[in-house]
Amino acid sequence: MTRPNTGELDPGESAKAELRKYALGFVISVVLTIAAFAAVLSPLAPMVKIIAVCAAALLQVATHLRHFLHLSFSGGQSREDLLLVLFSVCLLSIMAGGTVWILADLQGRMHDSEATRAHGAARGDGGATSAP
Amino acid sequence: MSNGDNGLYPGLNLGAGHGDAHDQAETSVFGFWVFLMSDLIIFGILFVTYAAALDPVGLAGGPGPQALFDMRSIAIQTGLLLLGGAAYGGVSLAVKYDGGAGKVVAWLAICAGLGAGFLFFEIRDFLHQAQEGGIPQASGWLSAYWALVGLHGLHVAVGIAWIGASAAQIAVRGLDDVVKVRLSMLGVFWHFLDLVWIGIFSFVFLVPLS
Amino acid sequence: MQAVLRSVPVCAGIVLLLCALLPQAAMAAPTQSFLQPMGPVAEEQATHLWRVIAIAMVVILPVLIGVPLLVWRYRIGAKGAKYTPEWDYSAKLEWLLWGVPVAVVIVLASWLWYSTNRLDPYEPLGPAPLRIQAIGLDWKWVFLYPDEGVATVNALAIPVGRPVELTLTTDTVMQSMLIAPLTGQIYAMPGMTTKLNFAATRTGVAEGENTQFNGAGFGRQKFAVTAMEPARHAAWLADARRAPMLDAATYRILRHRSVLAEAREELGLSREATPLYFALPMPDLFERVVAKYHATGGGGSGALGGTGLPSRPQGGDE
Amino acid sequence: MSQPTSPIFGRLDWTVTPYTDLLHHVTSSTIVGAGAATVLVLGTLGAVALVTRMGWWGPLFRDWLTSADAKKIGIMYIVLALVMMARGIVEGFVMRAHQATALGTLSAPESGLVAPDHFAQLFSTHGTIMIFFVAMPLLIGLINFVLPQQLGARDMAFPVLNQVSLGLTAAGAALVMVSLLIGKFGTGGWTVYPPYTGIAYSPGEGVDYWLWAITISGIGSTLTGMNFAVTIFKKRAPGMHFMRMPLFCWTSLCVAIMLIYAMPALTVSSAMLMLDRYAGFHFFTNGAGGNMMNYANIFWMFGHPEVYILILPAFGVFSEISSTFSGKKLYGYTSLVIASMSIAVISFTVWLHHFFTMGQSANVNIAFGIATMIIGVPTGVKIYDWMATMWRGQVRITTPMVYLIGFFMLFVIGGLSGIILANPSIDYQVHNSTFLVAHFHNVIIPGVLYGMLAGIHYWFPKAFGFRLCETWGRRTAFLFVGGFLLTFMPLYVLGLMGMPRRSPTFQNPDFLPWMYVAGVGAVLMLCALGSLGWTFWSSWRRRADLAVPGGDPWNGGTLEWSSPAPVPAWNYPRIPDVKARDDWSAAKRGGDPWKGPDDYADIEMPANTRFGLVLAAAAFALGFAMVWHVWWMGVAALLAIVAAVMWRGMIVLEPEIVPAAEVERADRQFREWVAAAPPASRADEETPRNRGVPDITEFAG
Ligand code: HEA
Ligand code: HEA
Ligand code: CUA
Ligand SMILES: [Cu+2]
Repeated sequence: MTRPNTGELDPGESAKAELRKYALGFVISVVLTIAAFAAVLSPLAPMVKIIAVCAAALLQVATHLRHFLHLSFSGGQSREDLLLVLFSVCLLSIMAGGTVWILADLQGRMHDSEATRAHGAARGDGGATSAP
Repeated sequence: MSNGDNGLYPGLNLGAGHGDAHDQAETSVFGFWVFLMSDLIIFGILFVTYAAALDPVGLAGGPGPQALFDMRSIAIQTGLLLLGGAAYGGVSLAVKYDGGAGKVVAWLAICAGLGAGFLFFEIRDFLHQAQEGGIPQASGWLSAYWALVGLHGLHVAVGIAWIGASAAQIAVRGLDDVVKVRLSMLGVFWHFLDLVWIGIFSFVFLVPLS
Repeated sequence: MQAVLRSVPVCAGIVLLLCALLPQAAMAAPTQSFLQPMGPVAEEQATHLWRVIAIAMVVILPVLIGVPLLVWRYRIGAKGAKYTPEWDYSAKLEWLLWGVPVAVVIVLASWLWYSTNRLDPYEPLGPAPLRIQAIGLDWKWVFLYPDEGVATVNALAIPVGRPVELTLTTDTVMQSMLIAPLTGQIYAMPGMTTKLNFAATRTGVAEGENTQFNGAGFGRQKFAVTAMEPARHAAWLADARRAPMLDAATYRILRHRSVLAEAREELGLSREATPLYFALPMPDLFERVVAKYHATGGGGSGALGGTGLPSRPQGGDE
Repeated sequence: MSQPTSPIFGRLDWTVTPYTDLLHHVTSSTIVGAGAATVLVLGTLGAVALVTRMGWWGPLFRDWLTSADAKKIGIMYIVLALVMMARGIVEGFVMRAHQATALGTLSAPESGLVAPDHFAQLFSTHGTIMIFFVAMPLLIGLINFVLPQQLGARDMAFPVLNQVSLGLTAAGAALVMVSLLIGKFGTGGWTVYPPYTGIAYSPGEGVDYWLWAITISGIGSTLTGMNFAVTIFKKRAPGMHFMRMPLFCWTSLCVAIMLIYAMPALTVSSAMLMLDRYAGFHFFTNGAGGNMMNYANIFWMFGHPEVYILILPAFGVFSEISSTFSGKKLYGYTSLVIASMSIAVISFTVWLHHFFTMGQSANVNIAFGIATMIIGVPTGVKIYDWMATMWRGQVRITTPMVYLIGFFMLFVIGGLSGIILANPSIDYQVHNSTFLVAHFHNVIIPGVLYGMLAGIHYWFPKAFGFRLCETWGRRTAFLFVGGFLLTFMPLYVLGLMGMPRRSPTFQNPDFLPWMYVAGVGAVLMLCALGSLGWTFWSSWRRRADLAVPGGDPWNGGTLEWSSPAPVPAWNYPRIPDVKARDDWSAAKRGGDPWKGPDDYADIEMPANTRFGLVLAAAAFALGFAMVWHVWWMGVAALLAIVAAVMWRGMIVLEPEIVPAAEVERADRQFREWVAAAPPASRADEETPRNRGVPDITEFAG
């Protein structure tokens, strides 16, 4: 296994390299954040906006993991940590995905009588405007 | 693995001849990662609870995202937290390469300041929302919103307290191996908060506003 | 030690015997069990139970039979038994150990798929089902026949041969309604509706119950479901229509936490467990109960009583 | 809710004890309640008096309560489990006695031994105690004791954290116990489904007791999981590759993973319910956007992995004993590893089977139903692998083996009923019935409890230096098997007859015979418990005969059998260099296994600390204060916790050094003793000739 960040390189050189890594990560994050906000403010279709926001978020998470938390497959501890994170994300997606599926399905099957439908409709656009 | 293979942690420069310290560092920092993964599950469940409540039934006639969320403030908070996260890079590099305690503490102070700024805007938003009727008691959706965003805010507050404690430790012990290991755990924690916030600003705020 | 060894097969025998006998015993019971079905749904459920047990025996019996044999054959000191302490792997055996359970699970899963789809309680069993609505209250059930203008407490009558579509909600905590000889159970929750579709193929009385614990009176939240010839059913409805009205005031009394006998007492009737019959002047009673929990402001208390929410702290919505 | 709250005492006053109820009406129910409280008070007083009289406070404090030694922590966990178990079993018995007398009619008020509300408290506390404060501490205790030894490590990765975990578990247990005397416990079962447990339908302290006890001990368990995982990842002895770890370590790893990822769900669902109850949030309320279905969803995301947390350590034990007591290598090591890991991972994909009847579409039920059935495959593989291990072995029917055989014969029936329940269409009928109750007792008692009891018999000599009496051990095991059959088989019948679980009364006279059988079974279970106690007691009295200082009474194969019994605090004089799977058995086959190390070095051991004790006390105070709305005390306790954690974060604990000379003296002495001791063959295993030095010409399993 190779050792990441062992400090075996010339300290000055490596410090600069690492600084560059942080800086790059920061720039990417800023760009992605601005992209997400801009998408929401833009006149795109809601579905497109949502996809853009999600994509930007995923990319940014990856950027943070790589540039700030120094996770990588390169070996040693970083690799172990990355595997841990990936495993966690796996389980979390089972739990979260399952929950969304289950609750959406239930919601659909339990609120489709006339009574609940009428009420949902009467209250209109997702409750955005509430005051009667 | 403990048999001599020390994949080092970023931000650590314990020098050669510190075999035991490296082992201990590995164990502690890995343990802390494990802890954060557990925390991640908590946040994940709160996220889906929030998502499930984001419909007319969950809103229950209370105020909704359009009425409560302020894009500008969210953008400011995001900027502050992002800067704060990047600033921790300063701490890590200073610990690793020059070992100057003063520099480390200065970077820590910057992180704490940015975190505090974030909290200021977050709390201001909370107060404002409460005035608009957006209290957690108003609907299932608002309960989920306050719990999720509030828990993240609480984490940031803990992070700031931890930064203070670290600075105190540096003052007392100097930058020895123990403190370095603890600083690297703090770093993981601080960056982790950024990760959660990415989720929050994207899914809690931006998606409903789309 | 010998005695110990000898008792092993005896125990095994007992277990096997119990397995064979227990379900028989359950069959002997009256009307409360799905093992004596009164309609197609419960019938299929009972069949599926036996089917699953039969298929699973392929993998269960080897254990129940094999273990006593192993213990006997390879007990320490047994004569003529082989001893291969180093043996710890056999590729052929691995295939068998994994393969057989996988095959069994594939068969079981296919049946599961089939029977689950077939028995989806939301699927109507035929055209023009009889519409009935059930409102779970604390420790009793109110049944509404919205199209017939009839309501009952703890009594359900259905005509043999005609499919029934039961829509459920509660006006209190979560409950679960089971009418074992006719159909399986489903949860009922305030502000929401769930469905049970079933039919009776023979006349008889089935016991229905709540299976989700909801307080002290839980054990007495039972009701009788009578499957009767269509003509008798029509007469039953006509009778019930002549009963007193289920108005809002009566409904509010029914909502108290009480079992049927206590509710009757409160209504000025004898304290016994005889069902109540009403004419139903409000055909939308069910919808109104469901809607209570969706009313803006939540904890409102309309004509039908409150929603059980703590009173709202000020600064709420509006 | 307008219960008066005093600023000093919160909602506490003199009317909250069961004695007040007894004074109000004297019924069998209030007598049982007051009797239980009295037993608690007298038991506590008796224990305090005993410890004082024997002058044990000092040693108790120094050697146990402040110790960070994983072995001692493990033993304390098991003792805690035993204390809680006594209550859980008695409650099980009272419930059986009640139901045997609970035939009633629809019009007459409920009759029977206890009142309906009291019955509800019984099943709620029984379930909660048995799952969280008996089964969990048992298995966590056993892992604590065994895991570091099997890995060739000195201790856990985080010894102080380990102490904290124990403290938090004990604090939660204490809260449940206190509810016997002060106030009442909740009536929502161990699953505590809202809205029934919401503030509107369950005002008062009962549900809050559950919430705080579970949250506090749950955090303890999460931390334990992290500790186990990091220990396994980072503390293995050199050469102990993953694929050389004993199976018990593998199942411990599975448990760790499940604790880490499943416990947070419980924490979240409990915290949300707390917010609903204390702060008027609407996560699970009726109306106002609350969604009670989400509680069931989150709870079972924890709850299902939880039941495999319970069973997997038992599977680990069975892997060890099937090989040791057959004098044979474990069959199918790789298969067993794969099977354990798949059970752990798949267990996160099946939680919906606990609410098939919530109303979702058929395709959702199908997906989760099939995922559930798939778990049968790895479970079956494990069972067949143990059978293959016994095949062509030399099987000794020792106590652990009786438990293993009981497990084989009974667990498969419980597993079969699980497979039955996994079919949504059948579950529609038997969900919430006593069929379900029979299912889970059928997997928990023959699975978890037999496994833990087998493990306790197996490793007892390692902890205390003497074996347990085999004759009484086997008698106990048989009583547990018979008692189980009589108690729970009738519940399958009752369930198929349509009897709901948690029924305080029933009207069908056909149920009655089955109730009587189950009642007799519960009496047998009590006898089994007595017999278990007698086993411990009589073995202790014969401890000189049963002593096995050589440390290897069963001719075992894994590392821990190489050390003396009782095992020294440092486990091994030098961290072993592992060369094979079942290293100790390989060493014995190589001849001269008891050769000492060439040189000795100082050993660093975790130092004693009061940190765990302080946190436990503060956590208990916090829970108690919040249950009774004594806000000042809650704030004070919270501050104490924060201060303690900060203090711990600031300081550095220096380890205790055991000098090389001391280690060398103790180790030399042991090795000389072993060299002089006559080896005992397997035929002598149960006789006093077994001094823990096996005949190494026989194959070590
Ligand atoms: C670990 C779990 C566990 C165990 C061991 C038991 C053991 C017993 N239980 Fe169970 N029970 C539950 C978990 C358990 N239970 C749960 C979760 C519920 C559901 C609660 C709810 O509804 O919410 C329940 C509910 C429940 C009910 C209510 C049923 C209903 O809802 O109608 C009843 C009724 O009789 C009952 C009876 C018993 C009896 C008589 C025993 C006895 O047989 C006990 C006898 C067992 C022993 C004697 C074993 C003891 C030995 C050890 C523990 C090891 C020894 C330790 C050392 C040596 C250190 N249980
Ligand atoms: C130790 C605890 C434990 C264990 C191991 C299990 C094991 C299993 N359980 Fe159980 N279960 C509980 C504890 C446990 N359960 C508890 C406590 C509850 C109720 C909680 C409550 O509501 O209070 C519950 C409830 C429960 C339900 C919910 C029922 C309902 O609420 O309506 C279901 C449904 O699918 C289920 C299924 C299973 C299955 C399929 C297994 C499988 O893992 C079983 C696998 C084993 C075998 C199948 C036998 C051995 C295998 C072979 C011999 C060969 C291979 C076999 C095949 C290929 C079929 N369980
Ligand atoms: Cu149940 Cu919506
Ligand atoms: Cu389960």
